[in-house]
Amino acid sequence: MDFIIITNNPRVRDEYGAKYCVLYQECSFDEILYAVRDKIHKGHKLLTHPLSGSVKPNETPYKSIMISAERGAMDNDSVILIEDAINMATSGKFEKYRQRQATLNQRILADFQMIDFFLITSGIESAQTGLMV
Amino acid sequence: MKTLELGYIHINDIIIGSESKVENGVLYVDEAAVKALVLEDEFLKDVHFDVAKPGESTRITPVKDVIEPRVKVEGPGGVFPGMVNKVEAVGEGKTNVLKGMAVVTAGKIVGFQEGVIDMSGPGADYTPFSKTINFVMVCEPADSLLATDPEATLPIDNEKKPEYERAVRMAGLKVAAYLGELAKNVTPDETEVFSTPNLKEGMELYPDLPRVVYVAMLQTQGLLHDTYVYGVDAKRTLSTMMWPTEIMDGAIVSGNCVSACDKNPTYIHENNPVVHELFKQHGKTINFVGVIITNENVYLADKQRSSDWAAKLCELLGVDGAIVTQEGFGNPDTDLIMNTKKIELKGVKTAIVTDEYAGQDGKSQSLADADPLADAVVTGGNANQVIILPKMDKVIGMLDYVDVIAGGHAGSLREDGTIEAEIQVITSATNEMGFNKLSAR
Amino acid sequence: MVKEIERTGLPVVHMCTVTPISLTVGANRIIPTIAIPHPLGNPALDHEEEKKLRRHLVDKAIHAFTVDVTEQTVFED
Amino acid sequence: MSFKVVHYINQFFANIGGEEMAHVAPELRDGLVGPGLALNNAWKGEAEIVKTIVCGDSYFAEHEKEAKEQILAWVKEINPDFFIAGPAFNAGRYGYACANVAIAVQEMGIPVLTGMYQENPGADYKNQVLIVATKDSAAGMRQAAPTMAKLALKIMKGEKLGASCEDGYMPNGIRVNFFEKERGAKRAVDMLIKKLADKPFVTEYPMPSFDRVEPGKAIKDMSKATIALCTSGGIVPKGNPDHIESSSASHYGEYSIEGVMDLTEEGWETAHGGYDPIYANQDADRVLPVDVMRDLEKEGVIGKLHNLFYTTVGNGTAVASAKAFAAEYAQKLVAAGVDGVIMTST
Repeated sequence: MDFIIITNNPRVRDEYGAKYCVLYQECSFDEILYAVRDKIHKGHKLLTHPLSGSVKPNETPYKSIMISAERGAMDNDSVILIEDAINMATSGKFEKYRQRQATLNQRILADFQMIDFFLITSGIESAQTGLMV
Repeated sequence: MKTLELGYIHINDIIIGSESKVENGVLYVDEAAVKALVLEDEFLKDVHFDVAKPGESTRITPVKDVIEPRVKVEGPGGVFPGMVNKVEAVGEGKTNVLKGMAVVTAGKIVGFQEGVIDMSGPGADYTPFSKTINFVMVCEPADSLLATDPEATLPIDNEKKPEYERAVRMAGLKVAAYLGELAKNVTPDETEVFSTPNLKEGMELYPDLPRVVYVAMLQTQGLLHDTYVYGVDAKRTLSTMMWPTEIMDGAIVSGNCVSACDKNPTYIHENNPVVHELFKQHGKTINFVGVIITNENVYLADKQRSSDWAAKLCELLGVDGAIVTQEGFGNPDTDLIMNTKKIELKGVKTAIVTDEYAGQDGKSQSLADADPLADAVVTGGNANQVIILPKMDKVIGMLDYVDVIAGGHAGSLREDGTIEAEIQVITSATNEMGFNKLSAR
Repeated sequence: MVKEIERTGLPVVHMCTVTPISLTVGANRIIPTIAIPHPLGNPALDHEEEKKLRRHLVDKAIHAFTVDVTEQTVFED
Repeated sequence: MSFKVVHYINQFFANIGGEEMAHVAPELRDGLVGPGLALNNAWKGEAEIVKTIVCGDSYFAEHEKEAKEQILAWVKEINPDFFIAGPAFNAGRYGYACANVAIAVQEMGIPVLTGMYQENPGADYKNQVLIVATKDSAAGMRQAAPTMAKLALKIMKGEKLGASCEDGYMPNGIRVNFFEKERGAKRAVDMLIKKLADKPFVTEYPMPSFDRVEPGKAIKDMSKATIALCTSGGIVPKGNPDHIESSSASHYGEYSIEGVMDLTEEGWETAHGGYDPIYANQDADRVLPVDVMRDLEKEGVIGKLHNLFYTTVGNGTAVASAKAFAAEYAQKLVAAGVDGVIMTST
């Protein structure tokens, strides 16, 4: 399955950037969800769950999401999943984390990058063994 | 017929000293011996042991896993198969259990590591592990795991955290198995027998009872979000079936360290409350057919496959009803709804267990996914509820990062030592296997 | 939102790209549309063609008003 | 000192009469009347009904504005610590009156409580005002009065509200934690056993509403019909004069298209943050088909295009906040004589 990773995680960019198609942008957690949503509207299919990981939205500033490289007719399931995720992430209940992000030190940031990195890695492993979705 | 007898040995006290034995309800632990066992692992440099008892002014944090010591007395295999014993199938014969106590692994794996167990005070009401006598072990990483860059702010090299997580996970299981072994020849205070007929026997024994299966969803998203079954990382498995008693012998162990309130520690797998409640009704109101385990991967095609398989197994077994439980927040909600919907569409009635993230004010939508077919839901409560945890006289582990644990927010560790946080920081507070009485409406 | 309007007794035709969402929000007369960023248009067409496409969709909506429905109905071509 | 309470009841419970006396206008009486006795007794002096307002159900239904004004004026003057209405059981208009009066009093900053049967139309307001669930007839007074009295006193004392099932109010969308008698696994097994036996069971978390509304009747003659346009695609006049937010909309827009034949790039745009706005900004007819509707109007296919349109933002599934707006502008559409609505979504 050919895929694109949309991420704001520098570790994913550094480790996978040369190997896979990685679209890195320096932005917020929410903005990654929006970027993925716009791609889905253009016909890309969502391949990993946008709320992967038990770390809450904006508790971690990092998010990597995998979408199909191929574009087809817009996938309704992908639209619904990304919209539900956006609703959840922007509902206000994780707002406290957003304010906290500025206070996170390098050590914590590196840990959040690592968690996100391993979550997307498990997605890559699945994508490489399953040819069709 | 698959039959397992659990022998409960009630533990009233734990004494750390120079000898290991279980005598008159007291567990004596030879500190040097347990330490040597833990330090067999090249990735661990040191370990500290402590005991926390119910009612004490003690806080344990950050908690990684909680494990109940058990030992096979009769029957094939050993506890935690594929992890500390051979992969041989377990779940029959006799198993002794050290009841009323738990092994708790604590220590920082990542900077935002979470999990609080208060042995007294308001927080104690929310965690089941305030009621057990806890043998706590805090593991220190070996020098080889430490960051070499003198500029680094990290105590552990980022690349080596997976090794450290594995080392701490294994240390907990090894110690639990070691302590369990001490009770191998002790006569239990109490015994309980669990028998599961095979499909044919069950149909013959209880022709008129509705047949019920338990679908246990396991957290399998990646590092710190993993679950192991007979030593296999469950994210690389298809949905499959088990005897309920295999779980009681530790066939499922937790490698999940994130989201303290709704992760399923190994202890809760061993004492899976749904399995126990189904056994109580087995042969009376229902015929408990067995357990389906399925995973919660991040890759959407995996979700589709796994939920298709869970529903297909229900169909193949021809069951009438299913209990579905999940583990975690967000991503697993999607698996939960997919499983429930697909199982219902096979004509099998479901009841499901979850928890909620409804915001501190309780007004937000609780789950990331929903479906009208999920019409029988049990909730473990709203994880966003705010709680004030008073200062404790003693802290086992470390407190410095309480600021950054989930649900805590900037300034959550106050100067007077109290913590203002959401109950999601408390180990197993909103457990999604229905271990607790906490609920919400 | 569709439901809140229809609750007053007014018939509502919902023109929506993601039909499953339309079904979820309880619309009773549903016309599937082109794409999320341009439900009633297609920027790839020239202006006249695009308006013709839009007219076709709105004609379907007008037709939907005249049909008595008893359950959620998706008006396909 | 005890808390001062004002009680609202209808003509029937004031012993004035049944349906034949439902026309009576609001009346203020000293002390308690009828069911107030049971409440007062339950409070054991900690709170007391100082005045009772009696109003006929038909009167309230037909003169809601005047009735409310009069009632609010009295309440303002009395300035009680608490306002309690009903219980209305299954009496539809009484329940409607109780809920609406209570909401109005609540807006004055006075805590309120009412009670009724769950299928009473007034129970539709359960998310706006605290409503105790009662039986469907006045025979349920014996249970209802102590539950209402207890909850009222709790609120008067400023105590924290328990979960709906603990305190007896209808679930109001606010999730409250509490400890059950049995653990979750047992509750799940018990629930499944009931479900398997086709016996009634109550879910602890009702899925967000998937309720359905009866389809509106077909329009016989489109050539005489007034059709209104509404959109969740956030189309607004250029410059977004009302500052409709791009997400989590806090208000809706109402704009005139009087004389507008086509939504041009110069005049209109989208305020929606939920999709790539470039196409809608180029030509807003792609979201709100004003140009085509005008053609249909000219050709006589439809009678008239309504001169106002309503716009909100928020993607298809974020219906919660948009719901209240839609309910509000739906009333305006009905009042304006609109016959049918086209809602477009992105």
